[in-house]
Amino acid sequence: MTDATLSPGKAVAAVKRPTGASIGPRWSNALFVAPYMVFYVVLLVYPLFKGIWMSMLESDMFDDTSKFAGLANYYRLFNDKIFIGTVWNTVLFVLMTVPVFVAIGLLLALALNRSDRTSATLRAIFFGTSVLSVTIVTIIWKMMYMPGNGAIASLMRLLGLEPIAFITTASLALPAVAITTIWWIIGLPMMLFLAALQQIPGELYEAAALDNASRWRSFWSITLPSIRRTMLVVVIYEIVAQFQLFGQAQLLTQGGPNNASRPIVLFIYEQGFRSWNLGYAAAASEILFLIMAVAALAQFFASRKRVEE
Amino acid sequence: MQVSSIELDSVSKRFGSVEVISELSLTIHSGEFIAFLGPSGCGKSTLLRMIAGLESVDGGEIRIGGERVDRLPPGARGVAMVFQHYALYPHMTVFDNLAFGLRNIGTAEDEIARRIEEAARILEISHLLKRKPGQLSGGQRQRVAIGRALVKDPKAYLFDEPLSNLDAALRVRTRVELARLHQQTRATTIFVTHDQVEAMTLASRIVVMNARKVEQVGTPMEIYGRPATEFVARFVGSPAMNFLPVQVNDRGGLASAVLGDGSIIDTHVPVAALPGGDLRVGVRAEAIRVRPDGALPGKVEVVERLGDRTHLHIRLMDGSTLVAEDTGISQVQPGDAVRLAVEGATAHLFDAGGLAYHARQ
Amino acid sequence: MQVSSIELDSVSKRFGSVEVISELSLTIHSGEFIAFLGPSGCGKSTLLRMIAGLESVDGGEIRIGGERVDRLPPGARGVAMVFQHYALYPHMTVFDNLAFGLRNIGTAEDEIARRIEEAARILEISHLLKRKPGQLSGGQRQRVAIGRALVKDPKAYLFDEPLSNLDAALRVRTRVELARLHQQTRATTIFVTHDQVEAMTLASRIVVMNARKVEQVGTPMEIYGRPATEFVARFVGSPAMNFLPVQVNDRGGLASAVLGDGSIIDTHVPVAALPGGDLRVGVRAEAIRVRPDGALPGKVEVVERLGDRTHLHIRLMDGSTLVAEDTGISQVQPGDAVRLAVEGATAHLFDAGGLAYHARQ
Amino acid sequence: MAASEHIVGRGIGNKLILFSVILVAIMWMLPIAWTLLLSFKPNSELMISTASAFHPPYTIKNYTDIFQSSGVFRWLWNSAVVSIGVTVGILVLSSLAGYGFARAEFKGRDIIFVLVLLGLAVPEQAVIIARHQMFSDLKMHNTYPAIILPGLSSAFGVFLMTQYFKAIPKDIDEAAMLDNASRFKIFWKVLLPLTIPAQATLGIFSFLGAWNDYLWPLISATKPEMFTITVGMASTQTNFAQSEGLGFLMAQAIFAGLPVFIVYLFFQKYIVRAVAGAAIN
Amino acid sequence: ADKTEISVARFFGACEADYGTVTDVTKANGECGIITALINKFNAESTTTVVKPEIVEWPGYDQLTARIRSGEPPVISVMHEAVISDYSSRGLLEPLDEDFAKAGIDVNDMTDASRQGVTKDGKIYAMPFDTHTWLWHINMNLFKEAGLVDGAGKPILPKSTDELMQQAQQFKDKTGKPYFISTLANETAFYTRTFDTLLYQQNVDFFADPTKVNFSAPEAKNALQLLADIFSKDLTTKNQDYAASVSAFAAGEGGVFICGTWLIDTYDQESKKDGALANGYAVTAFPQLYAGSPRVWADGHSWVLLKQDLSDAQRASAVEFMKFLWDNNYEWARTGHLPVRKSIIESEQFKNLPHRGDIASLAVNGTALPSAVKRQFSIQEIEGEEVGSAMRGDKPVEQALTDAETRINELLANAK
Ligand SMILES: Nc1ncnc2c1ncn2[C@@H]1O[C@H](COP(=O)(O)OP(=O)(O)OP(=O)(O)O)[C@@H](O)[C@H]1O
Ligand SMILES: Nc1ncnc2c1ncn2[C@@H]1O[C@H](COP(=O)(O)OP(=O)(O)OP(=O)(O)O)[C@@H](O)[C@H]1O
Ligand SMILES: [Mg+2]
Ligand SMILES: [Mg+2]
Repeated sequence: MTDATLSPGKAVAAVKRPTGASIGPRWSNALFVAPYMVFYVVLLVYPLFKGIWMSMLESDMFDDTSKFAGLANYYRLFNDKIFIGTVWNTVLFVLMTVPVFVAIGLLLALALNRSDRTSATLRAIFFGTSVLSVTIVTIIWKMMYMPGNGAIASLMRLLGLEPIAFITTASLALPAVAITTIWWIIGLPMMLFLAALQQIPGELYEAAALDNASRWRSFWSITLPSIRRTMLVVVIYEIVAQFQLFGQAQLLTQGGPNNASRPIVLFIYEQGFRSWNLGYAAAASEILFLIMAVAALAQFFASRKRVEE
Repeated sequence: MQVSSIELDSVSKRFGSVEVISELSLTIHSGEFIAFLGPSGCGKSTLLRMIAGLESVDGGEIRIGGERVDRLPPGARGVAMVFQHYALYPHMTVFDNLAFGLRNIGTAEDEIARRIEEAARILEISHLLKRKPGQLSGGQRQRVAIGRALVKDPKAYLFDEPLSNLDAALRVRTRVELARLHQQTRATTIFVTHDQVEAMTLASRIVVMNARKVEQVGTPMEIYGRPATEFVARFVGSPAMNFLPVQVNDRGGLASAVLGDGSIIDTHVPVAALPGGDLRVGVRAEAIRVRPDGALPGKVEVVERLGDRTHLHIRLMDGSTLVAEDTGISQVQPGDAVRLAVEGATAHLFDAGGLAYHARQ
Repeated sequence: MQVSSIELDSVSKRFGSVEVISELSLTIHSGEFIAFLGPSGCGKSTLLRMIAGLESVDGGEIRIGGERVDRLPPGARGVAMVFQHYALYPHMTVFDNLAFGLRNIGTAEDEIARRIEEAARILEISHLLKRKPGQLSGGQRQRVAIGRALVKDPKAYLFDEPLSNLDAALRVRTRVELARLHQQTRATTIFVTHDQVEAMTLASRIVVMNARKVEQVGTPMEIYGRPATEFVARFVGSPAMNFLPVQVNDRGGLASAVLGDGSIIDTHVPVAALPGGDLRVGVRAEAIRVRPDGALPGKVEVVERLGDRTHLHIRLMDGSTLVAEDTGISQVQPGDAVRLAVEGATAHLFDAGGLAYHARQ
Repeated sequence: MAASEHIVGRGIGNKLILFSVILVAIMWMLPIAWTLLLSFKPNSELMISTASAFHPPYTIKNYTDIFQSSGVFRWLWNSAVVSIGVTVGILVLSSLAGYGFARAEFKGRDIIFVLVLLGLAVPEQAVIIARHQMFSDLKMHNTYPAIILPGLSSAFGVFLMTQYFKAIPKDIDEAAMLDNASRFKIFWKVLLPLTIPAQATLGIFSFLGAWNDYLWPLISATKPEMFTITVGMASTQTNFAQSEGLGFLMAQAIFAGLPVFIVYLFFQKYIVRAVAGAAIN
Repeated sequence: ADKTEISVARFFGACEADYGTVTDVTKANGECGIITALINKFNAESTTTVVKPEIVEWPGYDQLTARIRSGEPPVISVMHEAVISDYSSRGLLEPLDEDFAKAGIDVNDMTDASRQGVTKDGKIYAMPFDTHTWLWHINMNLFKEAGLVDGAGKPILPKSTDELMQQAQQFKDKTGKPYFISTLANETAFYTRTFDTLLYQQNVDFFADPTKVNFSAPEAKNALQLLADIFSKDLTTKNQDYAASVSAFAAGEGGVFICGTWLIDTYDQESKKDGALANGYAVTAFPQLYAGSPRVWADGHSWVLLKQDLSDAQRASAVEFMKFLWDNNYEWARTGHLPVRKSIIESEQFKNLPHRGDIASLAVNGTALPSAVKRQFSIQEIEGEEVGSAMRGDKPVEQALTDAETRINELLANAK
């Protein structure tokens, strides 16, 4: 792009020298957003609508003839115990992880909201795991959970306890995935809370100290109210993120045992690429999208409320 | 040097449904140093930015050097602006900051170097040319910002509160430097400020603005000595002018103001010009002195010692308060009962609408 | 009311390897209004915060009302602090802000209500008690912050630049209110500021600080009229005191200062007290007047009209500049040649180390 | 609490808290320590029991084996290409669009911006089936563009950059306008250099996101030579590998995690700032 | 001249580190080692073809699907016989009858099971590689301790379910260890394969209609109850995943490891070393516990040629490679898998391999699902999940059977 294409040059004739940008709307300004919009429309908007269309087809991955089926896929979904199970699992997983992310994240942030070297190192440790990829994290945790040879089993045996079979007991598989997830990405909520804590003026704590407030009182009366918004952001962000559980479950438990840890996204993946039921998979995707959209909407309203405050 | 006059011809501006400038007309002569003075939000910056081309004009015309400019992009108007926060390009060296505008219009590099050298010499920033803005003190940035305007040899300089970011001491120094600079260049200059001291000390004429309109245009001494309205009288001068409700008697053609407690201030305001209705007398603190033979009794509430002067906050018998001035070595203490002498010659009268009436000149 | 004296006994403080307060001793009497005045970074806030218990003390002792407090947590010291940014609890109502500290020490609710009512009445914030800080203007917040201190009935009030966040007009008003408040309560008060006008107008005594130490402790008039050091002389007063190098002759026991161009200022400083070496005379602007018969010739460079006064920036024959004061209606123009008369009675002499020598009192 | 660090009388409590967090941190590192330990054990011993990890013999054979054989290098290379591609792409597109949405007015801009923001609510999984079909129909799978391009549609970067551009004082643009700079010049010469912190933030997020992306590469990069490290590592995690090559698997995991961990250590300051910045937006 | 390159996708793991340069197949052991060496050998010997191995995750069908859809399938892929029909019915595989005839692969030499396994709709769609079935790996040292070895040194095996429970209890009492080691965690293969075997033994034809499964027979309930009893009476290790159970057996944590043919070689090697299996490893076909038939679950690995735009040279190379594998089928059988060529099964060479005599019957008794049944992998997955939850006591037996039925039938109803 040269300057000439972007500068309107309206008044150029009047003044000999080249003139710069002017205020106000110009069509040429749209050129700045155009490149991104191409990607946005082609790779997000189009597939979104194509997905909605596909969800109303009965189509097989390798069958060129797909026929319109209306809402049949959705009807089938709502009667599919496995799918309902995956929704339930996902919700359970969210319920298991999000409160922990908030509680532990906040606790760590509170403890590490200091400027010394030790705290910096500790922050680095807790955040460091977040940069690992899901495959590596699951390899590491398989080694922790392995029933016979895993670290946890060995440790429990050492303490004379019967090892707990985490990933192989229906009731413990999802918690095991949750623990792995928390270990993996606790750093993010911690950092978000840290950032929020650092926004709280130190003077407030000093005023409270002069007001005879105990540490605990300061926490309830100053810290908590001050980070309300971040709390909300973290909660919603984590809900959205954890609803998209896939890799940990696929690699750690394959959704088992007995579907106990199968999340929605794994269901979508398996319907699509194992059962070749594209329409069905697309319909499940749309349900996921709907849930996410509600969460996003909640976030939008939450953040708007802040502006009004 | 290409100095030009600036004419505003019933210029209007609205933001959404709010009119911030309404049919404002003003002529700024070539070479004048004009200050726009007014409270926050009165539209000073907006007006300046309209002249610069940074806000569109909703009605009226703007002419610079006779040429109509209100449809031209900012760069084409040939004016230079110094922003409140300097708006230096943080990632460019001082030299490049100064050169940017010149390069954009294709000025030859040796000409650029020459102009920058000259400007840097005048502003004493020659040794800073290789630094980046982040490595400069507030005052140095200020000068670079001025330098950026200077090298362009503009038709007019526009300053938007250029001193408000400096600390008190530096502000005073820079004020003096700006005055000196204008004496050297004699360039048309508009200076926006809400600080009356700045306006008074710098400008050859002051435009006092309030809400969407101009309250008064005049030299500093006219503004201070003969404020056109109560708004101007209150806004200019520190401490603010004292206002007291009065009854007026005719005393040889001049108004004699009778205060609530019966004491009298003999003003020099011609009684003929006065309207009916409620009137107030306006007197500045320096015209009210503590004197054993003063006519006005009162009780000192607060004593503010400024070193060279002392301000006394005094409650009168009728409960109203006013501020009087005393010398730096004043012996008055809070709680003292004092008598005040008011110098009637510099007193003004204001009618219910806030319009001022002055002594004949 | 439980007002107490505050004693600092060779108190020291270091941040890492940097000593910011070094062996500082100071006694503040019960009921005094003390200002800590000094340039930014000189350690004023640190000292105040050490008294409050917000910074630990590295050496020395602090006593409040005779009791040693420097190991006590802030709440146990019985002092109240008003912070620069108010530090109101943003999510509590004004009432709860005021009540917080009282509740924390288990004060009965009806007693709390009573005290808050009383404080709100004094500060005229009764109608704001249900609002949250976000819904208040700057000045209102300021008052709530003061109210929060007031309800605690503390042994001493500590203010850390409480006015610096207010706009100019409000600052002046609040200053007067603070003065009035202190006159009512007569509470021991420490007030940190870097604005000399605030310090001068409010404090009964001023502690002028520079770097890690106290330069001078004295009443405002002592600080202004008899600055102990060049630092104090330069820092206090606006415009800053004029300094000119001089030779000193003995004239009947008093020093007669000879300027570079030979003109003479007859000071009242006893010559006997003066050391050898280079000396400078220090004269405030108001002691330098334009007079046809003045001894000192110079050329006016800048004229600053403040309305009630005019400051003239004048270049002397030897190239040095000084500021003189003229009346508000001064007719002097830039470029005029003038003659200046210097009032020797208020002139000071300063030695090479910056120590001041004054006229005998 | 940073603010109360100095307050008199709070020292002991602070130390206690720190001490307990140090304990937790040690627990936090256990899994990695365990993995590290296993990676230095011969596979045959581990096949019988992992308890042998606590005593010698130790070996670095598992690591040297990586150099001899596995696809890890190719996968790391692929991941690098993909992550850099995504990062550069996102930076370019988001900067341009962010400037556009923040500063360059045109008709309909605000509506378009809202539409883009709505895109933040679309999870990748919701479009993954359709996207896979699209790329299949275009016969683009198993190419770098196929792995890279979908990442460029994320609205997050645009949102972030728009916010950032909006936060830059407008008077800088205005000064440049008065200096006769064109729109593109203002963007390129004046504002873009000021967004470097945001570029770093976004770059780090994009890079880590792309490096660790799993689902899309899993279905798009299906040829082993096109695997990213994430997918490649997943392909080695089979039962067979665990029973017969546990130590090797652990060594691979450590080795594959190393590059981005080193990147993390290098850029830790910026990453922390990036996350913190994101929190404030 | 340039050789033609063909890609061959396979699982069986990666072991280039140990076998990357080995071309002497006889020096290789285990599935991974042997297949790696085989390909090395082929590449070293062939003058026309280079095979580029692409190692994928087991079983890898998700990615294979994605890869076929992307239009770039590998030229050859390993495939379970159970899933061939899913691909062949959609025209994703090339029929190979003519190629085999040309190349001299004698289809009549294929065992019946393997030939059936690769023949769909009358055409041959794959080159069979092995038949693998379900069998019992036995720790003779522990059996001896438990008094379950007869005079001939052979293990005493149950002939009925009652005997099974009794012997297992005896084993447990004597050794303090569970009778069985089973892979109950993280995968469903054990459940399906064992359950299917128990059904076959009772002659239950649960896929009489290939579009509908039927688990309502009382025999099905019996079989499942048996598994549940074994679990509830602690006669098996629990919670072990594949890797854990494999090593548990090697470490002597139980008497019988119910698993597949492919571990025979591995454990045979183990029995030659010091350790729990030292000189005490035996393998046997799945004992017949019901008075029905000795049939047992079986599947086979095979090699398919994926439909795509292949040049003649590529196709020729692909067939050349298949022929090579066919010729070297014996080497593969060393893993423990059963060969797919009658001639090899009958050969002395094969019979002389350790333990092969004990399992020869499997070549006949191995049974797969009818090839008309679609989606066999998915079916096995569902079946395994349900059987598993019943065995572990998470669900009542009958409930699990009906759930399995409904889920499988629902799957089949929607399968094309
Ligand atoms: N972009 C805008 N959109 C809407 N309203 C605006 C905008 N810019 C300014 N205003 C409003 O116009 C009025 C005048 O603003 P302006 O900035 O000119 O005031 P000012 O006199 O410069 O004040 P200050 O001394 O605070 O700078 C104010 O009420 C302001 O809120
Ligand atoms: N927590 C701290 N850590 C390190 N140095 C500090 C800390 N707090 C203050 N200082 C340093 O101590 C010195 C005194 O700071 P202090 O805040 O007391 O200054 P001040 O006089 O209040 O200045 P100001 O007028 O700017 O508020 C400064 O140099 C400052 O940089
Ligand atoms: Mg403004
Ligand atoms: Mg301070």
